[in-house]
Order: sequence, then structure tokens, then C-alpha cells
Amino acid sequence: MKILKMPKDNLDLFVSVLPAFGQVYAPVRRGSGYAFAPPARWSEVCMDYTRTHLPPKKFVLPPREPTFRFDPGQGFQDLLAEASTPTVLFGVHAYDIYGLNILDRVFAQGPYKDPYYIARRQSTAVIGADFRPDELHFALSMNADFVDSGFDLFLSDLGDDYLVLVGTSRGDDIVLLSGCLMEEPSVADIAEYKRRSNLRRAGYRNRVKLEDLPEILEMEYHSRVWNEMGDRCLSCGSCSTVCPTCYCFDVSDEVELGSRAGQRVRSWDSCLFKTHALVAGGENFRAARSSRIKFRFYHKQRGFVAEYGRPSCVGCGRCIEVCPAEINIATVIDSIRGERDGSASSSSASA
Amino acid sequence: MTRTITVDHLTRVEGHGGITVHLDGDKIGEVELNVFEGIRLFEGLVHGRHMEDATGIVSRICAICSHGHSITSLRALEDALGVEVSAQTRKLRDLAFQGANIESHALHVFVLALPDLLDHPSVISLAGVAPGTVALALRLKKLGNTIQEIVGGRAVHPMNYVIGGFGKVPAIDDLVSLKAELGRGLDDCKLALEALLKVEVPAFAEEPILCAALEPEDEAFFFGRTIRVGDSRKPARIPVAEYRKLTNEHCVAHSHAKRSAYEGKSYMVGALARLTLNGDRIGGLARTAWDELGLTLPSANIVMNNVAQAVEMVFSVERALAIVNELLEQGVAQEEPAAYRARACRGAAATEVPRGTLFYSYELDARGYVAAADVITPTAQNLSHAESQLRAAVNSGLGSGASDDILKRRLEIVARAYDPCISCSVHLIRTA
Amino acid sequence: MDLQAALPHPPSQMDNPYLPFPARIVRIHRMAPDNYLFQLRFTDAAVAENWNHRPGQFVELSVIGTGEAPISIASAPTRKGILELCVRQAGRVTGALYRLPTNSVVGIRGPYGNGFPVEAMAGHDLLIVAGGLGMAPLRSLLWYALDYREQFKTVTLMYGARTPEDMLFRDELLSLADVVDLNILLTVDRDPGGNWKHHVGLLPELFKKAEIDPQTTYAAVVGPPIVYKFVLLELLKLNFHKDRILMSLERRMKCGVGKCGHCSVGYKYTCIHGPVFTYWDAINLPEVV
Amino acid sequence: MTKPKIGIFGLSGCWGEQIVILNCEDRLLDIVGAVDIVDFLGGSSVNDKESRLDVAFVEGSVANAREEKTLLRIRERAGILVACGSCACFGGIAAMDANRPREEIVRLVYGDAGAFGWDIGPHRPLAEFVKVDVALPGCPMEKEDFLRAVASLLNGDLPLMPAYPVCLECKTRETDCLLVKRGVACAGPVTTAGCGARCPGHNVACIGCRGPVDEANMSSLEAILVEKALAREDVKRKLRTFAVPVLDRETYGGSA
Ligand SMILES: Cc1cc2nc3c(=O)[nH]c(=O)nc-3n(C[C@H](O)[C@H](O)[C@H](O)COP(=O)(O)OP(=O)(O)OC[C@H]3O[C@@H](n4cnc5c(N)ncnc54)[C@H](O)[C@@H]3O)c2cc1C
Ligand code: SF4
Ligand code: SF4
Ligand code: SF4
Repeated sequence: MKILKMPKDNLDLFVSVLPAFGQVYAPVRRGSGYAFAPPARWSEVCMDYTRTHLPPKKFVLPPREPTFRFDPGQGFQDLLAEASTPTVLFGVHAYDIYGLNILDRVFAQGPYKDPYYIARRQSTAVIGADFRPDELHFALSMNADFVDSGFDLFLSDLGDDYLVLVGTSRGDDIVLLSGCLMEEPSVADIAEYKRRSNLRRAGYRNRVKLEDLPEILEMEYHSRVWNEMGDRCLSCGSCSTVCPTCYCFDVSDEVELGSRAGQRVRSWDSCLFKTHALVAGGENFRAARSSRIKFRFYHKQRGFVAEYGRPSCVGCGRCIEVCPAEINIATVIDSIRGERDGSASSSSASA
Repeated sequence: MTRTITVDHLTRVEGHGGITVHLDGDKIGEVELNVFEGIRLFEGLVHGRHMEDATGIVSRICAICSHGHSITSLRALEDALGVEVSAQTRKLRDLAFQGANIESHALHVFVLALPDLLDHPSVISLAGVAPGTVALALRLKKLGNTIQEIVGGRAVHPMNYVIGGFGKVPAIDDLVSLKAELGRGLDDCKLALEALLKVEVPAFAEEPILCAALEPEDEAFFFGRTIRVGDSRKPARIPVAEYRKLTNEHCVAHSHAKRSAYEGKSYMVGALARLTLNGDRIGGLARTAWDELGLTLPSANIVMNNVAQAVEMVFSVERALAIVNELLEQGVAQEEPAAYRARACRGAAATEVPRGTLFYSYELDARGYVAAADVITPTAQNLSHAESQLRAAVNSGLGSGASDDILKRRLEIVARAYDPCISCSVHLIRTA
Repeated sequence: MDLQAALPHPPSQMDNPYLPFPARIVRIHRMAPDNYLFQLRFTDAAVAENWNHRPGQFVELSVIGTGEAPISIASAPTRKGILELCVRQAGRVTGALYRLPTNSVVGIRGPYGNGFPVEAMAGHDLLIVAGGLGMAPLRSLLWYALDYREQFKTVTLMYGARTPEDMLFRDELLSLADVVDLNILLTVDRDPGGNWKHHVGLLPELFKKAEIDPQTTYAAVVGPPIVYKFVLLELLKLNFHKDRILMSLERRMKCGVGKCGHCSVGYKYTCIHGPVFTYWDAINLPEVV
Repeated sequence: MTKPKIGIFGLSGCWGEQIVILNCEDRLLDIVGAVDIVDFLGGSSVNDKESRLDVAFVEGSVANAREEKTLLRIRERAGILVACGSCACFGGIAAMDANRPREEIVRLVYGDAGAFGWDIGPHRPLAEFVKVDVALPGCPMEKEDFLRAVASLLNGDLPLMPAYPVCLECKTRETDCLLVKRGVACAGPVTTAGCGARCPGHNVACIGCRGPVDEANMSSLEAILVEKALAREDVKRKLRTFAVPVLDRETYGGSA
């Protein structure tokens, strides 16, 4: 991989070439948090942000996306063109890029490829940036503290400079267009990079043990913990909405007044909602709230392992931050493991 | 021989009401404006609720005046709590009132009243022959709604108004686009005038009208702290805090709404009263409209209220544009609502909503819960006056030998001239 | 790694899996009061030509302007050019479908799902057990077996419906009985008309009437939950291999191609890993049976 | 082809839904073009009160025998009955005190004069009297919901309505959560979405105007708010503003 270095003083010049690659979105303040949004001025951009309200998922799988038009007379015309707007996402943390890579596996690989997702992902240049973990991040535990693919460029703080990883030919084009802002890193720079990476890893305060989680989950399928969570969970869906790798969507047809023509729209859904597994006739395969919250955990931490070899959780800490019921994925794993209050194993047999 | 003339169900008014006139030969007995809207008893609803919840509840008294109810409720709470809102907040609230006035008057003049004057059963049928006029009216109505949405968050039952200010101050972008729309609105006002010039306003009765309206505080035409009652030359003045001297409510058996009388005489509130008492505040295109439409005040013809509303609609478009210009010049501060602390207190406020003066008063306990509340709506005040005008209309109709059908139509036109909001009138709040 | 190179190219309209192909309803056959058979023909001959499905697969059917629903393919793969769907009126989409007249255009995409593992089943006895609407996907399998009769040893169909009126493909099945090498066992729960010449009673009772060798047989079972419950009991009593019992699951679906997340059972997707699962798979998936 | 016949009716309420219909300024002429509005007291003085209606839109709650009769007659005439707004769907704000003695409240308003023997029964949702085919909740109902419902119904389809809570829409606006970050009593998690999370989007707590979401976990939200030092009685009243008759009938808060 091509590795470069850019003095921080050059950042302003560097970002001034980005619009040539698409509409630029960068982390800016939104209330007490942050959001990827077009900055009005570059001074609005917060390079030291913790996490954005919504992950970059919103760019590749928008909350609401018309997919095609239908008309009884004219059949079906896709709206793919709209998915190809060039976009530059600046300042994406490693775990969020990991999140995109996981979505890639679902939407861009396998027997059926999602053309809308692929068009959006391809027209989005991703410029990563490193971060300092706060008390909620547990990306290290989820092996998502570092990424080696899925970005065009990745900036790591070296103090006065950024170390720049060039991930793609488009990334290289950005570097080339920005002129002579970058130089070769020195041995000392690489040493500083390693020192800082170690420091970041040491800085994680939130950790979960992952090694044997799939088996533990399998064994604790009937744990009382799920029922207790079912009592508390509001089914508000906030956790899955803000999750960088939750991708369930609903589909509905919107017709124009006085006609059968219209458009098909897909929009975010959540497995926490009562209707998620409801079928015609009223049968609901996950009618109990506890079964739905359990399903979310299983699907992320167990099911994905079976299908893709790793959990789909990247440890961003968002669902912990937003849950009004203070349901915390890290502590849930601990209590399932029986390490929080020792209740899990003793109660599981009864179910 | 005794008989009655009844209008079973008033159409093209908000809410459910009817008219009954008892006749003994040619002698008129009781004239009743019946209100049979279901009683919603808002007093029970706000009583004991936290002051911060009260406004969201009373907004539901009436959809068309929901911005008026909300802001008046807040002003009463602020009066009680001793909260001073910022100049920007006052300006934005003023803007919201202009929006409400444009929307409500456009709706009433064109959609509810105009079909009468042009002999159509409804605006739908009117649209068949005068589609341009109807489209124009809808554009103006929408303009009023746009203002209300930008400032209040929603056209009906705004949620953005809170004690001390706003949940979210309107965005500059919205004000910029609003400015452009208001500019187009002025052009539409001119077209509206042209359309209205062709309409003849009937007079079914000539009966002197006792008017009441707030004395405008500074430039805000619809806000005030003193009530004027009488005519423009020498009105009596009553501080808002003593509004019961004006309203003097009493109950009558034939109606779910209460009645008001000032010194034993029924009075009228609304656009006609406002222009009669405060007409000196009207300039610009609104003044031109006034002159062109031949509005002479004081008037003894209640149907002229429709004309007064049209003049006010023009006034509101101009005033809204002026406010938006000021805001854009000064910039809009992202300010937090003014701070306040719960304490035992009481306060009152009044505003001029499209249909007339709206009174609110609250008493709060030390923890900030509503201990007592009182709301008096314009239509509630107008009911007695309307009954006297209906009587006059029947009287003159009988004099000229009008048939019962014609009488009924006239009764409807007179009742509708008040732009009555029956949903409002019945939803009186009083806890004590 | 180059991101643009790593991701597949944005597909052209032809490979957009969400875009249905227009198809015309050429015939509607009212098989039962709440069960119609729709015969469809793609409006584009090339699409019809390239269409291939396996028994047990399904399509996503769009009623234009209403929505989409997954429906099993009831016709045999060998019947080129015509697609038959047997649909019960259950809600919005199916309700709107019922209101469409012949000649209307609908949207079809697919075929989706794994279908029955006919290659593995070949060379074995075949036991098809259908309850109610379960006959829809199994009819495709039945016809496949009849079209390739030489690939299978004995073929047995057990089918139970509520009444003779509710029995799907009743005339077709009755007419088959004498002309092909097929062991047909039919039953109805009740016979209000009194003209039913076959068994009256519950579906599992048919097991008493058939000789089945669990060592050489694949069983394909589709029906409502109650059917699974009792039929599986019978099969297990016979000591069937758990991975030679095949069943088709039904879950809410919004895409059919493994993206929307609704049809997941445990950590499998009904639409791509299923809808056909072995009994062994099923008992090892959380949330099934 | 004859146009479908439509009626628009108001029972006890604030006229909000009829105003919302009139507020579809840009679409009114299209609607009038697509349907025949034959019975609409609020809009026309000539109304056909007898003919069969393809669709009846009914706003407001049922407060007395007169309104009950009106409603039953509408049901008889209508193929599809649409309950418009939260008063029609859940009883609405006027039903907030449904459990308090009516006489007591009446005395508060009308004083010793009392109620002159008026019928002052508590406000009830339409579904307690007739079958409701479509419910468009909201106080007031959303313009978009109404337009979408009309478009679907014209095609013979029932409209699709969201069955999930406001939080989903709120999260997509990327604002601070009022409940989590400010400890404010936001009813978003137990309220049906469809408003675009308008209130939280304006930094104002959701007051539940669209009624309880299916299976709302009231008891958990109540416990969460009490933990945040809000008074339990106050929390209860806040969460019981728009849909008391429905909340009392169904057992919400029952857990998994
Ligand atoms: C693999 C598979 C094969 C099927 N084959 C048939 C068949 O051959 N004949 C038949 O009549 N029915 C079949 N069904 C069931 C059929 O899909 C539902 O009856 C249908 O989706 C109901 O849609 P609706 O819009 O009429 O009902 P609504 O209740 O209005 O459903 C709304 C939407 O929810 C989803 N949904 C609801 N119920 C189901 C369900 N049971 N399965 C999947 N999605 C659902 C659909 O997206 C549907 O459009 C099959 C289901 C699956 C999963
Ligand atoms: S955020 Fe919390 S309360 Fe809401 S659905 Fe997720 S787990 Fe349940
Ligand atoms: S502010 Fe309210 S609606 Fe929004 S996420 Fe929080 S609880 Fe839900
Ligand atoms: S946020 Fe709540 S109160 Fe506000 S509009 Fe939506 S449902 Fe109504």
C-alpha cells in the first residue's frame, strides 16, 4: 500500500480539492453529538469527534430510497441514476469503514448484488481518520479498531502531520490532484504511528470478550437475561437505526393520486419492531419483545459469524449511547457469559 | 299562530350549530343560535396538568385558531411567571399571527363566505365557473399556512411554541424563501381585490354595532394589554387583567356555549371591530383595498365583516413581509427560550385572533401545576351579538315579505358573517 | 485493495434483481373460493425463453401500484412459457391481485430460493405430503417427478384439504390417478356434500394406507404448522433420516434476495438458504418448530 | 366511469382534520377532479345526505347520543369508513379525563348553572361504535397520510400505515435524543410514527399525538422517566393525553 505523510498545515489545501470528487460530507456538531453533513465552512469540521449520530450507512443505504418507478402502461424503470451522485465522506473512523465493509458482504457479494448499494458505495470516496476511543467504543474487542481496505485514503494523526494510507486508485487521484502536499514518511514517522496506535489500543475502556461468544450464545439461548431485557426494551428501534451494520429494510409502493403509477420505496426497518416477522393471517414468528431483542443479538454476534466468519458488530458504541432503557451490548454479553452477576448459567437450565 | 324557522345545521362554518327563530304571527319571539357541538370540557383537562403541558392541550380547542390559542396561552403563562420574552420572539409570534390571519381570512372570505355572495353552494361549484379566483384564494391560504409552519412547526396545532420562546428558531433559509413567497402574495392580494370588487355585499339589517378590540401595543396589531370598547372616537378602555368586566359570561339553556354582554349590551369582536376601533393603523396596500372596496366605518351591516377581513388579509401580507425583512436584516439568533421558575402565581393575556379577541388567564401552584384556567373565545363573545343581528335580519325580512327559504338563507349569511367557530365557542375553560 | 475494482460494477438494468419483469395474466382459474390459480406469460419472449426454475422455488409477484408478495411456483419447470401461481387471498397484495381481470399486467421476479434438492432425491422413493395451500409448491415437484418419472422409484402423494371444495387441483389430481405411475392418497377433514369417494379424516391417517420404506425415501412436506406437527411425528415414528425430510418454511419477505432481513430464521435467510430446509436444519435453527 | 362518492364528516373535535384536508391547497383541485364530494357540511350548503358513499372520512370523537346516531348512519352509507385524527381513532384529547366523574367537570366550567341536562357522556373513539376500516391518527392527521390514503383507496387498496414508533424517524433527523440526553419525558418510543418526528425535531418532546404504537411498553417508559426524577403521577398523565380509552382497553406495558 502506498503510504504518505502530509503536514497538518496542508489540510486546508488538501480539502479544497475534494469537491472535485463529489459533494463533501464531514463530521460537524449536531446538538451534543456529530453528523456527517456538508460543512458550511471547514472550521466547522470536528476532527476530534467521538461518533456521529448516524453511521455512514446513511450514504449507501439511505433511510428512504425510491428504487424504481412503475406504471401499468410502461412497466418498470429503475431509478439507479440517482444513486450515482459523487460524494466524498471525510473523516470516517476505522470501525465505521469496517461497517461499510460488512455491508459490502451483504449487498455487494453473494448470488444477488444490490445495484443501488453498489452504485452508492462506488460513487462515495471514503477518507478515513483515526480517533481516540471514549468510554463507549469497544471496536478493539470487535477487531474493528483498524481497517486495511474499504477506504480511498486514511489519515492518522502523527502530531504535526498525518500519515496517509492510499487505499485505491481514486485515493491516489485525490493525492495527485492536490499537488505536492504529501511526502514520503520517515522511519521516525512510522515509529510515531506505531506508538500512537498502541496508545489508542491501550486507551479502550470498554472491552468485551469475544473468543467463545458464539458457543456461549448458543448455550444461553434460554437465559433469563433475555426476558429481563424484553421487559425493559421499548422496541423503539433506536439501537438498530444507529447501527452501522443493521440493514433491515421495508418496501412499500407509493402511488400517485388517481393512478396506479408511482414508485417503489425502501426504507429502514428494525427487527425490534413488532411487525418485523409478522405474516398475513396474523402469525408472528417473534411476537415476544424478548425474542426480538434476543434475535438482534444473535444475528449480530452469532449468525453473522456462521455466515461471514465474524460478528457484524464493530464496537462503535452507538446503540449503547442511544438506548433509553440502558440496554448495553457490552454488559449484556457479560451477563450472558455470567460474569456480571453470575446469573446467566444458573438460570438457563430452567427454560 | 306560532311557528319556528330553523336552520338545522349551519353549513360552511367550523363546528356544529343551528338557528331557531320562534315566531308568533309576525312577532318574533326567541332567536337562538344553538350550539350542539359535543362538550369537551377543557378545564378538566388542564386542571392539575403541568404548566408546560397546558399549551399543547388548549391548542386543541380549535384547529383554525390553534396558533392563536397556543401563543395566547403562553403569554398568559408568561404574564403569570413574570417572563419577558426577547424582541425576536415577539416578532416571530407577531409573524405567526399574520400567517394565521392570512390563512383564516382567505379560507373564510373565499371558501366559506364568497360562495354565498355569488350564489353557489360551495367553493367546489364556484371553482367550476371561477377557477382562477379559487386557485388564487388557495394560494393565499397556503401562504398563511407556510408562515405558520415555518414559525410554529405545523399549520394546525403548532408544537414549536414554548414558554419563553421557541423549541427551534426558524431557519434563515426558510425566511428567505418566505420573503419571496410574500412578494408573490402581494401580487395575489391585488388580484384578490379585483375579484372582490365585482362582488356586491348585501345588507339584511341595519343595526348599530358595539365593537370591542385590543388596543395594539406598538406595531403588533394583534397583541395588546388594553381593551377598547365602543367606537373609534371615544372608546372605553379596560386593562386586559380585568377582562371579565367586558365579557360577563352567563349560561343559556339552548346552547353548550356561554354568552357575553358588556354593561348589559351584546358586542362584537373580529375584523370589523378591529378596523372600526384601530383603523388608523392601516396604511399601504391595505388602505387602498379599504378605499376601493368602499368600506365605511362604523358600519351597521354585519356582512361587512367579510370586507373587513379582506382588508385585514392584505394588511397581514404586508406586515408579514415587513417582519421577515426586519428579521433578515438583523439576523436570527439561535436563542434558547427565556428561563423561568415555577411559583404560585396568576396571569392573563389577550390577543386578537382572526375571529376577534381571545382571553386567557391561568393560576399556577408553587410546583407549576395549573390550579385554575379561563379561556374566552371570540365566538363565545359574539353569540349574543349574533342573535341580535339574526333577529334584526328576520325583522326586516318579514317587513319586506321574504319567504321562509329566503329568510333561512339570510340567517345563514348573517351567522356566517361572524366567521363563527363553533368548536371554539363551546370549549370554555374555567376552573376555580 | 482498490475499492472500485473490488466492488462489482453497477449492473445494467438487466441485472437489477429488484426490477420485476412484466407478465400478463392469461387465465384465472378459481380453484376454491379463496384460492385462485393464475396463469402468467412474460410479455417479453426472451424472458420467457430464459426462464428456468426448480421445484420449490418461488417468485416475487408485484401487483402494480399495490406491492409485492412471495409466491411459490406451482407449475413444473418443464412447462415452458407459462408460469402458474396458486394464490390465497390473504391481505393487501393478494387482495389486489384478486381484483385484477384477465389480461392485466403484473410484475414477476425470480425464481428465488433453493428449491428441492432434486439431484440428491433422484434414485430414491419420493413421498410428497401436502396440507392445504402446501400443495402449491409441491405441485411443481409432483410434475417434475412425473416428467422425469424414470429418475425416481415409487412416487407417493398424500394430500389433505378441509373439504373437497378446498382441495386444490382436485380435478387434475383425480384424473392423474389412473394414467400415471403415481400412488395418490387424498383426504378431506369433512365432506359436507357427501360425494367424496376418497378418504375422510386427518392427513396423518393416510400413513396407515401407504407402504413407505424410510431407508430409501425422501419426504417433502409442506403445509400449515399443524400439518408439520403431526406429519413429522409420523415420519419420525417410521425412523426417517432427519435430513431426508424436507420442508418449506414461510416467513415475511420484502426482497427475496437475502437483503431485507425479514425472513431470517435464526441465522439463515428463508429466501436464499431456503425456503426448503431439511428437518435436521430446521431443528437446529433457533425459532423454528 | 363514475367518480367515487365521498363524504367528509365532523363529530366532536377541533375541526382539525377538515382544516388539514382544506390545507392540501396544491392537491385540492386534483382531489375534486378524482372524487365526487357529495356530503360535506363544512364545505357546502347543498349536501346529499342519503346516497351511498364509497368512502366516508370522519373526524372527531363521539360525545353524545346525537353523534352516535350520526355515526351509525354514516357507517350504513359508507363502503369504507376512515377515522381521521386521534379523536376519531383513540378518543383524543377530550377523552383524557374519561375516568373522572362528568358532573364534577361540568360544574367546573358551567358553575352552579350545571349542564341544563345536556348529554355530556365521555368522548369515545369511533371503533367503539362501528367498524373502522382505516385509521389515520395524528392530532391533527398528517396531510400526507390523507393524500396517500385517498390515492390507495381510489385503487381499492387500504393505505399502508407505519406500525413503528416515532424514534425511528427521530433518529434519522440526527438530533439529540431528548429522553436520553436531557431526561425529558418524550413519548416517542411509545407513539406511532408518521409525523417525521416533528416535535423532537424542534427540540420539543413528543406528546404522543399519534397514539400508542402497537404493543407500546408503557410501564418500562414510565419506570425510565421516574428514574430520571420525574413525578410518577405527572409521567402517567403525560403519557395518557391522547388515547386514554384505547390505553385502558388494551393492556399496554405487558412485557415480553
Ligand atoms: C417462500 C414463500 C412461498 C409462498 N408461496 C405462496 C403461495 O404459493 N401461495 C400463496 O397464496 N401464498 C404464498 N406465500 C405466502 C404469501 O407470501 C403471503 O400470503 C403474502 O405475502 C401476503 O401478502 P398480502 O400483501 O396479501 O398480505 P399482507 O398481510 O397485507 O402483507 C403485507 C406484506 O407483508 C409480507 N408478508 C405478509 N405475509 C407474508 C408471508 N406469509 N410470507 C412472506 N411475506 C409475507 C409481504 O411482503 C406482503 O406484501 C408464500 C410465502 C413464502 C415466504
Ligand atoms: S434502543 Fe434499547 S429500548 Fe430501543 S429497541 Fe433497542 S434495546 Fe430496545
Ligand atoms: S427524542 Fe424522543 S422520539 Fe427521539 S429518539 Fe429520543 S425518545 Fe425517541
Ligand atoms: S412527535 Fe409526537 S406529538 Fe409530535 S407530531 Fe409526532 S406524534 Fe405528534
